[in-house]
Amino acid sequence: MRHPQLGGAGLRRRRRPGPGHGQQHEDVQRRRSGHHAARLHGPGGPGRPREPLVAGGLGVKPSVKPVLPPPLFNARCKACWFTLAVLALVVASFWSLDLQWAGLFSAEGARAMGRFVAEFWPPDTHAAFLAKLGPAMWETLAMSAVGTALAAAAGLALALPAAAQGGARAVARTGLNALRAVPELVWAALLLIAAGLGPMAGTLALAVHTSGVLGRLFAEALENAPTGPADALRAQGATRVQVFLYATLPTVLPQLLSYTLYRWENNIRAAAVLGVVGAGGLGQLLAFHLGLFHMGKTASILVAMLILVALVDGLSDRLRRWMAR
Amino acid sequence: MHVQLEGAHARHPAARPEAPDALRGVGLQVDAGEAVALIGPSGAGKTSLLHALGLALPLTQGRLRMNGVEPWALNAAGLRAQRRELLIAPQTPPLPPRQRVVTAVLAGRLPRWGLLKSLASLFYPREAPLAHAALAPLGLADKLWDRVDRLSGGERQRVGLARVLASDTRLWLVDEPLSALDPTRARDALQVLLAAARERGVTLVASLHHVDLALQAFPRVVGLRDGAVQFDLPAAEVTPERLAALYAQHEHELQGPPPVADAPPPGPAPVPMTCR
Amino acid sequence: MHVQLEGAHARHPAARPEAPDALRGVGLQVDAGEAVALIGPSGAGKTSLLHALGLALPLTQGRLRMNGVEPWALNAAGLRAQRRELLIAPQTPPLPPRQRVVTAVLAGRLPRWGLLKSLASLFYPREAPLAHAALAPLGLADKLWDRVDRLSGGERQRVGLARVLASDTRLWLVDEPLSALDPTRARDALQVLLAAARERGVTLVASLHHVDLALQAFPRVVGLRDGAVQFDLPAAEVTPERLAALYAQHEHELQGPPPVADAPPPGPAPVPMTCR
Amino acid sequence: MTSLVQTHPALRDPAWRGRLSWALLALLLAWPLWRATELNPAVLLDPHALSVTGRFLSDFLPPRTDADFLAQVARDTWRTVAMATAGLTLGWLLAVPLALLSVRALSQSSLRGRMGRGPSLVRQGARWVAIVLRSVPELVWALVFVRVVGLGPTAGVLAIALTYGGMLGKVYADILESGDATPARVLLQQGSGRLQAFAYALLPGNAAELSSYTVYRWECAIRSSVVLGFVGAGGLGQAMDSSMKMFNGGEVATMLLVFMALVALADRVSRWLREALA
Amino acid sequence: QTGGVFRITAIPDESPTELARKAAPLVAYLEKQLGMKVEFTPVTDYAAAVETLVNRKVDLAWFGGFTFVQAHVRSGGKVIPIVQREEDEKFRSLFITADPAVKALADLKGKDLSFGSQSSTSGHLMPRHFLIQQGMEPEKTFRRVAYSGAHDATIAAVASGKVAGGALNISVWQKFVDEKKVDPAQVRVIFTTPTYYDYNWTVHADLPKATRDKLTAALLALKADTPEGAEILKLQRATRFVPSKVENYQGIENAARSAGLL
Ligand SMILES: Nc1ncnc2c1ncn2[C@@H]1O[C@H](COP(=O)(O)OP(=O)(O)OP(=O)(O)O)[C@@H](O)[C@H]1O
Ligand SMILES: Nc1ncnc2c1ncn2[C@@H]1O[C@H](COP(=O)(O)OP(=O)(O)OP(=O)(O)O)[C@@H](O)[C@H]1O
Ligand SMILES: [Mg+2]
Ligand SMILES: [Mg+2]
Repeated sequence: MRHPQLGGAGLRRRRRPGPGHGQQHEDVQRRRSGHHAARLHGPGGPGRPREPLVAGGLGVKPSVKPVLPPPLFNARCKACWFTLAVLALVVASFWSLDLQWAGLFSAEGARAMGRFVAEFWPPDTHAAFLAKLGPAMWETLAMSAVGTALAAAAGLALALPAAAQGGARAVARTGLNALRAVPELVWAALLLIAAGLGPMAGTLALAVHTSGVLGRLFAEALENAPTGPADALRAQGATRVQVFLYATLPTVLPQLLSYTLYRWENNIRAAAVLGVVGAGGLGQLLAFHLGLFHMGKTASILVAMLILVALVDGLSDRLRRWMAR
Repeated sequence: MHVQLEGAHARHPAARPEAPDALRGVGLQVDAGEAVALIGPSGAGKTSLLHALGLALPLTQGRLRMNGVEPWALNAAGLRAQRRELLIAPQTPPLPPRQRVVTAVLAGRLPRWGLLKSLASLFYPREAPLAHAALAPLGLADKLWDRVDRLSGGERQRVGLARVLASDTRLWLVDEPLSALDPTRARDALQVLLAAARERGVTLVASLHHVDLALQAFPRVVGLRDGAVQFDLPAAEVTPERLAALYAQHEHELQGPPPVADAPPPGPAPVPMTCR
Repeated sequence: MHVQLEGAHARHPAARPEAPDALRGVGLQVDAGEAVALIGPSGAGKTSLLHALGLALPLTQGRLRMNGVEPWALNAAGLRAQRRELLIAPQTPPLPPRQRVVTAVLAGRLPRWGLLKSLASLFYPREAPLAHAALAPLGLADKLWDRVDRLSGGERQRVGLARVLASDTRLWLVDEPLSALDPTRARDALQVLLAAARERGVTLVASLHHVDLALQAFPRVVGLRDGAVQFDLPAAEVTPERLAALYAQHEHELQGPPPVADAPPPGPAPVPMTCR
Repeated sequence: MTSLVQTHPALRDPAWRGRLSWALLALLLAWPLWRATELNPAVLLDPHALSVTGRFLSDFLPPRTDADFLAQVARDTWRTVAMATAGLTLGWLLAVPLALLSVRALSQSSLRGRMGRGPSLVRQGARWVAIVLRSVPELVWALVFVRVVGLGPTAGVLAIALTYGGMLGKVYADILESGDATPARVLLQQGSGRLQAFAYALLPGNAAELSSYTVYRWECAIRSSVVLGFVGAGGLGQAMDSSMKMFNGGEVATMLLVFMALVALADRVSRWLREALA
Repeated sequence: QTGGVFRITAIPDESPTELARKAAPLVAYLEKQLGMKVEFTPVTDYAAAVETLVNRKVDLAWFGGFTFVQAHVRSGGKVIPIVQREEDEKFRSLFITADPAVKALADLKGKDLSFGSQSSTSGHLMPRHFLIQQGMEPEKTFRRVAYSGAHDATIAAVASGKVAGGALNISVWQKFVDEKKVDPAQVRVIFTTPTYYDYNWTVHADLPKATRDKLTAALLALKADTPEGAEILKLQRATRFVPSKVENYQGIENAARSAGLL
């Protein structure tokens, strides 16, 4: 974008000495900005001379109108086209799907949904069932925690080259794309064959897919981080790893932690996928009882999941608050 | 705006338990339209005092009154209304990266704007002439459309000052407005600030490390040390002795640390505080 | 370290196309062990010059030699080895939030550390006594274990200086090291810096807005304006006229914005550049 | 130097003991978790397992590329993209208010030192809504809606919208809280409104991160379209699921390639967006 | 309520593509017979199929015995089975294995077993029922119990050696053997259950009587001696359709209750 009146030649030209010149340019500028103002704000808009509240308040006579920015469309053109493209995609999506909203907002619809939700009450709290729920919770917690921890380590290792410049970047990015393009279910099927039924296959399936996800999120967080501290160390000749440890990591740590914890939460829920590999946990219980319309039991399982998710959510909130203090 | 602080104690929420309060019994009274300079050694509590005055740091003891009312006793809406009347310009202006100068300056007017106007202004700056008028006396008119993260240190600082000028408030709390400016621009900027405050009848409290400028430009100077007011005098009565006492090193700063292996030698006798 | 710059032009990668280069033909030669002060108005290019000397901003034209070699002609490893010999202390020290003072200071030693040691030091600071020794003369010994984001502005700045002192390099490029310090601490910090540089035979280039301190403490002063060297003289030969010319406002800064309405009468004659 | 460390208490790291005990506690907790997952890498290297895995993988080659199947995949792909886009759009509309309500950096009352009771309750409320929205599995939401809107994409899109609303809401809030809160604080201190502080202080610094996360979620929505098959909405996820169950490697391989292309596209868009915002 | 379109769905005991392929000629036939547009929507979740019929978002559904019982219970008796295949009156399940060491059900003890879907009659409920009758409570007897989700997936899982044993319905097994998709020498049947009533076509009780009668008649009229009927019956793996009634499924309901699945 170019600002014909500002920053560039316009001002420097005006610097030439001589009162006559100064006067003349001031006039030129007034005319130009007046023109702009009229175009952008319409007559009487902010471009017009104003009463001294603004400028006069500063002790400045509004004799010179500031130069206005380039026309709106030009300035934000890229953004405009992008927004248009997104809007087009959204409209096309809704249009091609032919969604049925009608029933949703009717009283009858609300009642039908309400009846379903009401069936979840009361949750099943028989000792026998709770005795099954406890180990399942533990198993889910273990699979998701270990899977996420492995993934965080692997993701970080991949994110470093993926966020750096150079040849390794493309390779690392492709690797990350492949890891997460393959859904957990496919990884589960593959690992099921390699590792047999059981939590190990489930944990590894979670870990492999999640490292692709975390790797990407980490890489972008690293790229979006302010570079000041890192530049300072780099200019000093510190190695890449040192720059990362002493400048970038402390800056992005809250972000990385919150992504990791968030993914952990996600994996607690994703454990549903893992029922298929016989890995058990809450996911398999949920699929079993929901499929059989055991609403009370399903409700208890949902509550158990909610508790785990809320625990992790609370942990992440705590950690952030602790770090932000 | 008339501001009155009595026996004010304050501490930062994140301060270590063993750290002393940042403010320890500050009493201060500033009349409407008055201009006061705040001086004192590093860590004395200047910033903390400005934050206390600016309702950004609640008092743990003591009392703050603004135009007679106690703002902390107000309900949320009242407190917010009170905040709209004042403006803190921090030591290093916390400008978000990627923002443009015009937006950063106009942010000073947000409290006067409705939501719609503020959102619209993100897309096309409203009141750009106002931002321009605030930047011009600081010599930054030509940076109006630049991005703040592409400015030099002194330019950023002046953007922070321009936000003060553009705002429409009754109390300006300015924290070291001149630290990154060269002597000429520092002097000019201070004058622009003082003139604008005088003209609009705004109360101005500024912390400064430029003692000479403070003594010269402000009618009244407050010396702060260890979280307490050490003197509060007309500029003419601030003697070199007082200043020497104000800025004297703490003993532990001079002796405290254990004798260290290869510390640089004590250095030649301290440069006396006169120039050239 | 001997540094030589010839006809250097440089511009910031993010600068607008129509903006002039930040450096426009700078020639400068600094001998090993010499101490040079860099003064000039805001936006003159002081920071840019320091960055060019510090291999942080490549030249678009001209030549830079360090101890006779052209660092930009070296391969990546050579360039990094060269960088290890120097240290830039930025205007506002960009300290990552939540880092502790000890870590921030010891970061100055990273180039001398292996990977394992840097990792271990994150868990238990190695060489903490060294950090302590660097902080002590700056009066910050008691903040060794504090977090940098809980320091006052001047304390943060001194942490940046302590990093310089703790580092083991041959060329120090210090950008406005005193801007947030009160006069006493500014003077002391400068003495500490100069003494350490002298003792270790380090080349020191510091940009300063404290003209009086610069003239007093540095043997040689370089005046920069509009990206070019305006004078390069022994401190004794820098006359008030030269300073006035150096800091004079650009015409557009003076005229562009309209005459300030009732600007304070042209200022009680420009503050003479002496203290008190 | 070591002797100095020992002699001068001032030079002993005060945080060390805390760090050590936290690390030990973490190890203590990690061990039973590790045991529970029965992780044993040796199993993977067992020659029999390797040969079975090799056979499974060799099934994937060559990908199935006959015209009929490709046309079917193309139709499924568009359907998937459309459902993901629609679901994400609705979820986004839900997420933005949730995020804005739960960001502490935008709280007026926290300027007093700690958040007031009322605002803190609102914030907790918003966070709980987000938790419930995202911890109830998509299948349950789908079953709720299928009773009213019948089989087809509507129930699936709504299920995605609700779950993703909860997820986006949480992650947006996290991103906004992880950054530098000072600019926003300064604006609030000056009496600006919440939304104003958001638009003028938080958004410029975090726009890149927010948009790159949104693009990532879109990509996720495409992949997670398996859930849409539950209610008969079709799409790539459903097709992949059934090919997988049938051990039809060639078909799975083709669809995986499509997934990878979509993911790479999303990656591109995200990079472009971040460059434009930087 | 369904807007002039007659909607059909089916439980996903096979993959949705397979279901859609099987349904295509039947849909065409019913369109002709009913004189209205007929739409078949495959789903991948048993519960979703039950819910849609119970709420009358579809008119006709292909249910297993157990799914029918579930729908019957959940709708308060408002679903009616109209026809079933002749084979469904004497349906059986099988246990298969690919492990040479396993000769009988008892040899599976301590090994892994895979059912089909948890909502499947022939893939889960009845095999579980007969296991319990033999004193083998699955959760206690086997090392791990997995749910493959569908009968064909169970065969694949057993064939690849992922699980030692699998339980599935006889007709899918027959199809796999006929189409040579599985090698009977490698994967062997070790136990065949006694007979029970299974699949049926179910409608919602609110479907107009006239439509229901027309539908029943159309299905019953399918004969293997017309080319159209032959094709449909072959795809449905049926010799012919016979009328069905609620009482047929009492046994399954009892089995489900005693296995704790209902
Ligand atoms: N966020 C914070 N958390 C904890 N302690 C703080 C915080 N900010 C400042 N302090 C401490 O409070 C005391 C007063 O700090 P303050 O920032 O008010 O000093 P100052 O007079 O502004 O100093 P300077 O001239 O260096 O800016 C100092 O000892 C400082 O270490
Ligand atoms: N990152 C950047 N991108 C683009 N332009 C920049 C950038 N940093 C500085 N500039 C421009 O380059 C010129 C020289 O800036 P520099 O920071 O070197 O000035 P300075 O002498 O250090 O000023 P100050 O005393 O205010 O710190 C200024 O016009 C400034 O606007
Ligand atoms: Mg301060
Ligand atoms: Mg600078």
